[in-house]
Amino acid sequence: GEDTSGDGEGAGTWSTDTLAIDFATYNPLSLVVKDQGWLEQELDGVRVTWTQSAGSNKANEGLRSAALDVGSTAGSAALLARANGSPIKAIDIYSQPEWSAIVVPEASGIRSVADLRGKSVAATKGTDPYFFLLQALDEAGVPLDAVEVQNLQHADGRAALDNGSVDAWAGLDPIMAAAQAESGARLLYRNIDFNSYGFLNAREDFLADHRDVAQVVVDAYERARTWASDHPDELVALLAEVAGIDREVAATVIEERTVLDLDPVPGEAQRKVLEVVGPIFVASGDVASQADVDRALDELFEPALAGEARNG
Amino acid sequence: MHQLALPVLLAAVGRTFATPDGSREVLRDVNLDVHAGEVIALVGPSGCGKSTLLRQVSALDTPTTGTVAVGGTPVTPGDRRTAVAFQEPRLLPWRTLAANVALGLPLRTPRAQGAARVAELLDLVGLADSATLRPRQVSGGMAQRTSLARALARDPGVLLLDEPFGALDALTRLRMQDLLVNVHETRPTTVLLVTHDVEEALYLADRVVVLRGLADPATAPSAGSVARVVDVPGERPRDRADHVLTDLRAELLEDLGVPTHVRP
Amino acid sequence: MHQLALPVLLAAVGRTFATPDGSREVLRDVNLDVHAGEVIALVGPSGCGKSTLLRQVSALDTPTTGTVAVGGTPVTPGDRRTAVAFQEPRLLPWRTLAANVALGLPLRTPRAQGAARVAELLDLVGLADSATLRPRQVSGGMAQRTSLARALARDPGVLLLDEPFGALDALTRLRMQDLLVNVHETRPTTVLLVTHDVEEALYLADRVVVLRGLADPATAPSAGSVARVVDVPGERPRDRADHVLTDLRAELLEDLGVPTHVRP
Amino acid sequence: MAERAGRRGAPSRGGRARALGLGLVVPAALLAVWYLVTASGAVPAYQLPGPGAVWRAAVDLAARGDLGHHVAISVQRVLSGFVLGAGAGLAVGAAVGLSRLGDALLSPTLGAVRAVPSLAWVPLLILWLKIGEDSKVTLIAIGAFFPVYTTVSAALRHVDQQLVEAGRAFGRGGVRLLATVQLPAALPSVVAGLRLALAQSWLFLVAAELIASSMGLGFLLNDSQQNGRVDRILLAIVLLAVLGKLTDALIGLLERRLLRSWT
Amino acid sequence: MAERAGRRGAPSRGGRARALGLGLVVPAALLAVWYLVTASGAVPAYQLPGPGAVWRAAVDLAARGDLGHHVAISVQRVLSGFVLGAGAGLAVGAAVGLSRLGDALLSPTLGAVRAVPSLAWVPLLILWLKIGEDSKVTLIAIGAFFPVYTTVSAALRHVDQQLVEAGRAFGRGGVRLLATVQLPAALPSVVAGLRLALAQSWLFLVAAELIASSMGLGFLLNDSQQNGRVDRILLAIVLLAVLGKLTDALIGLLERRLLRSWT
Ligand SMILES: Nc1ncnc2c1ncn2[C@@H]1O[C@H](COP(=O)(O)OP(=O)(O)OP(=O)(O)O)[C@@H](O)[C@H]1O
Ligand SMILES: Nc1ncnc2c1ncn2[C@@H]1O[C@H](COP(=O)(O)OP(=O)(O)OP(=O)(O)O)[C@@H](O)[C@H]1O
Ligand SMILES: [Mg+2]
Ligand SMILES: [Mg+2]
Repeated sequence: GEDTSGDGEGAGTWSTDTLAIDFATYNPLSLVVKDQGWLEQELDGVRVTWTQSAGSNKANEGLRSAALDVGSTAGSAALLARANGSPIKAIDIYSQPEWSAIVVPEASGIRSVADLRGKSVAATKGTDPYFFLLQALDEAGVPLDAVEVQNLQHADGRAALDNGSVDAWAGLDPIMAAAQAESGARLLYRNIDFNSYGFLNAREDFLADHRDVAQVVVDAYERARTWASDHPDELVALLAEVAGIDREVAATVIEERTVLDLDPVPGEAQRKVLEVVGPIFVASGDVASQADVDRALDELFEPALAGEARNG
Repeated sequence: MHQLALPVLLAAVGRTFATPDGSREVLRDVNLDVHAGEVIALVGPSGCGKSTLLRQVSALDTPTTGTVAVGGTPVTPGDRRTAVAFQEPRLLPWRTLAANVALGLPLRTPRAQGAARVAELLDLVGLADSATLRPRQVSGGMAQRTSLARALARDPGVLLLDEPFGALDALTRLRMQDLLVNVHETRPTTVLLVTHDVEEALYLADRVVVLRGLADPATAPSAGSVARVVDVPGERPRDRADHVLTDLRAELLEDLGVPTHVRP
Repeated sequence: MHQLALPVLLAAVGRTFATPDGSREVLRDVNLDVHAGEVIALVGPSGCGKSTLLRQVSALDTPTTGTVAVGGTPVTPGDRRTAVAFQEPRLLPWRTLAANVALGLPLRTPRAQGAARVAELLDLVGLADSATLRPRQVSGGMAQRTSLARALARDPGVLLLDEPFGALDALTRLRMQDLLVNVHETRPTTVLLVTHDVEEALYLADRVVVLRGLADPATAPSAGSVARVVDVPGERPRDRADHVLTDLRAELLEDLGVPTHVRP
Repeated sequence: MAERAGRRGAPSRGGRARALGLGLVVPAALLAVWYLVTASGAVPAYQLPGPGAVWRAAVDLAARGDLGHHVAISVQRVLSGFVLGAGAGLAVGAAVGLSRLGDALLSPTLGAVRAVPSLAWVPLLILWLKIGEDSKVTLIAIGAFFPVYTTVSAALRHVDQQLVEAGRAFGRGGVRLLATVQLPAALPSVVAGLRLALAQSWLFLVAAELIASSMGLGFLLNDSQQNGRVDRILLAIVLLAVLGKLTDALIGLLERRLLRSWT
Repeated sequence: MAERAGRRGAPSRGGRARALGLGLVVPAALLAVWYLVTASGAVPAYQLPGPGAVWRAAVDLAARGDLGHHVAISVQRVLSGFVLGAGAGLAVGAAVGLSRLGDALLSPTLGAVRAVPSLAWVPLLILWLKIGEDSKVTLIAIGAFFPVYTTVSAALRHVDQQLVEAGRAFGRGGVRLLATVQLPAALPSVVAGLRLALAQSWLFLVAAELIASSMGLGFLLNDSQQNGRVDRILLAIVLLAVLGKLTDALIGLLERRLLRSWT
């Protein structure tokens, strides 16, 4: 990690003297917490190390190797990691984003998801846009093997859409917002309920040994949630700055595609989405068995801290 | 098919090298008119420019001044009309002796004909047994004979030999000299031969050209590289004991600075 | 500080090489007892194993049979007690002549002392002017003299010289022979000298060892490599015109198969 | 450290078997350490699965019929890219190594492009060549190009000038000189360049299979990284190493044939 | 193709200036083509921004004070990794190239590991070294190791045995022989290996900066790819190429000093 603050000396009233936590452009609240320096203020005597996660898989990698104590992922990614044995627990829901949708070029003749039959669609396997595509196809009654899924990284998917290599793209923000603004791409189908939530996860052993610090983190996230609704423009500016994207794109992402004002306690709402995604993992071989998925669903949630923060 | 012997004309040839310590003049004003089929021996002190002169004739180097012509036209590198046996054997280490000799064959020699010629030449230089050895497996003298065979394989109009017998014992040396006389007789060719052995020069050459070092303080600074040209009387094969030759030998050695009175 | 001259003892030395066409016996049953300070000349036909024999003494190669001892103990490669001038100059192309000579200095020679010795040696071999040149910028004879200077720089107990004067003109050759006589006188050392020049052997050596090629059909297949050893009478410096020597010369040449009646 | 240079020559049969045995020492030791740290629980399985788990992942993939496909398609891509890239590297390396003009014109640009990472090529190639097989093979060819180009141009620049002159004196020029003297003289370096190029082809495969793939070992690696399937990541690594070594051994055979006369 | 070998030597001052000018021909042509296809609208700006847009992205990043940081931290990582990896490559290359035991023991394993892609190392390194600076520098060092190891071991195996013997005859053995004869003789190949290693260091930087970075050109590339900032992607590519070329030029200087006597 490269962004270290906190001075290491002090009261020592906390159960640990280090905290490794991530921030990510797909987790706006993390940007607020980091920018405001709340953790450093609160956790006197604890060295707080901030690490940027480039994506859910990177955050999971950090958590799995114990390089991170707390990391942010998409809900689907958290489930996948847990089902594959990574001992993590979701301690807070930071957002319900609408970061995925199905995108077609401006002049495309495709009018509905049903029209995708026989067409090629770019998506990054194992990420939310891919799960979004699967759910959308399922809802429209199009079998998966009736479309040609081209596995491309998110940015490459957009490039492939732009130069006509594919007919549609399961997009992800902020690239998706940029595609709309720059090349006039059109959102063919959107459905916020097909997006899994944003999960803040902690390692089990960290949670067991340093619950006091984990609680401070969750408290800071809830404080950030309030701050965000009070300062929407500043949040947009912050995201634009950190992600290096245009303000308009950042505004679209924050104001139209991200619900921050929601119940932070992980629970039934999330479970409902993940129950759809789970079997897909099994079918694709990414998780060995449905039993692993079921066990992960049972073990993933740790609602107490967020409940404490909401009430306290 | 083999080349006819060709005349060589050197006109006012000079060569100066650039070195870290300034320029170094090696050849100056060399004029030499070699008739077709003539054998010329080049003698002179170490470092006086004998090898450099051969390099001008084979066009591996270009004179700073003057011109070189073979058969009336300028030479080009790798000219079909010339062949060189370098002072070092310069064999390709990854080829057998036979394959090294084959390098000398004129391009587009039919394969079978080439192989026969290579075998014949290896036999002539006494290496028939060693055809499949690599250069690192043979002695200095064997490498030198291979290099000679390679030059002969080219069947050139002008044969340039840079101390071709330097690494040979007395007997092999005499045999190779006679081989050269033989080759010259059966397939006439012009020969420029660098040698340190004055007897050898007198036994083989029609004319002996004595070069001098330009740094030599004994000579006027304006004099050219050629100190003297000596005509050798008589036809080949000559009698090595001929009195005219022994006298010439003493004269030449005197020229080269060797006190001959201590020798018989 | 310099090495004392050391005795060399070769006992039943044999060397056989493996080649693609089977094994090739090069040396057989060589016995030679060289006294400290003695000068031995090795002569013999091309490819008879002279260089191979020197390689055994310098431990660069190991005999298939027999043993080699210098000063009573076996030699090791790079032995401080021996120095070689190879048949080829083998100069490091990326070093100047001076730096190449410096390679011969004993390890841990103080820098200033080493530089002075290198300058002195280059001067002795007539290359003082060319100290800063690279090997590719010098003539064959210059390279050979550099290689000789490099071997002398080592100030060894046993000096192994493989045709050290082969690429030199007559005058330079005489000068270098005298240089060797001088060096041997002022800093006594044992010398094994390979040469093709019988006169040179007789001028320089205490004994001349004649080797024969093992493939030679004229000799019994069971005979060893050493055909003959000749003691040379008289002290150095010798008179090159001495009659005893001229007679010995004829005898040796006869041994080597050269018909001497055609020579004066 | 010095035993080799002393006496060399073709190793005997027994020597080769011994060399093979010695070559297995390090891999066997690595495998043992891997087994021990995982079986002892020193490293939890979710962080580093043991050899057994990786073997089961292989069996599972094989049972689905995917493993063979992954391997076959990757090998095909790597070999096509390697052949194209190494061929181009040889040609351009010869031009730069032998001609001053070629050197001045091309080597600065190539020296710069050499440092452009595989991942950076991906968006550009998608732009130019769309997402088909072409762009993947091209990317691998780019990877194979540079090691060959660099080593060949450097080696040709420093071939023994005495030998070159000998070739020239006997009428060899241009391509013929290259084939007769320069390439054989530079052969050890050329082979080293080919080895690196082949290795680099495997490295670039992973980036290439980010381009619209659903098969191949690079895809398997990327996909498993995305999904956190550490056992499959390790499987992909092991397979890449084994295949890398196998294809490398092909060059080793070629080397033995070509360099026999060099040893 | 043949003009170089004919006559060689240190190029004159004017010659060097001319070479520099020639070296700019290809980059200038590329820049012109880039400008034309973007300015003419043949390729829309959101697919391929023009040179102007990339320039503005650079100015913008510089104004934020980030550009210097990105460059500085990447250069630092590349240089440390390169020095470590190249040093190790030299040592192991010498051991494998000169000793038969070293060859038999190590070269099969290294031949396999050579084909393990940078991206595959990332999870392993995170596991062993966590996500700090160590793991990034180690990954770059791994990248730098193989080109040096491969070229050095191959070149040492084929050094002119006559020269080695001369060195040995004058008492040089082991490390001293290596320094006096073998390394200088293999120098052209060693330098080529160092060039490749440096280039490879830049390639591996991108993977290294996938490990929990928020600074560096690799991060800039990854992050911009994530966020779809094509102008910044191109900026990162251009910077990597320019820095790659600049650091390569350092090796060029070294080469000129070391190889002066070789030309
Ligand atoms: N490595 C080797 N493999 C096979 N044969 C070899 C090897 N080295 C030398 N020989 C053979 O040993 C014989 C003697 O070689 P050596 O170099 O000792 O001869 P020499 O007496 O020095 O001859 P010259 O006077 O020509 O230099 C030659 O026939 C050569 O082919
Ligand atoms: N490339 C070069 N650069 C500088 N000087 C050179 C170069 N080539 C040759 N010389 C110089 O030219 C002179 C003549 O060299 P050359 O090889 O022609 O001599 P040589 O007469 O053949 O001598 P030897 O009998 O010793 O072979 C030498 O003094 C040498 O230093
Ligand atoms: Mg000469
Ligand atoms: Mg010999």
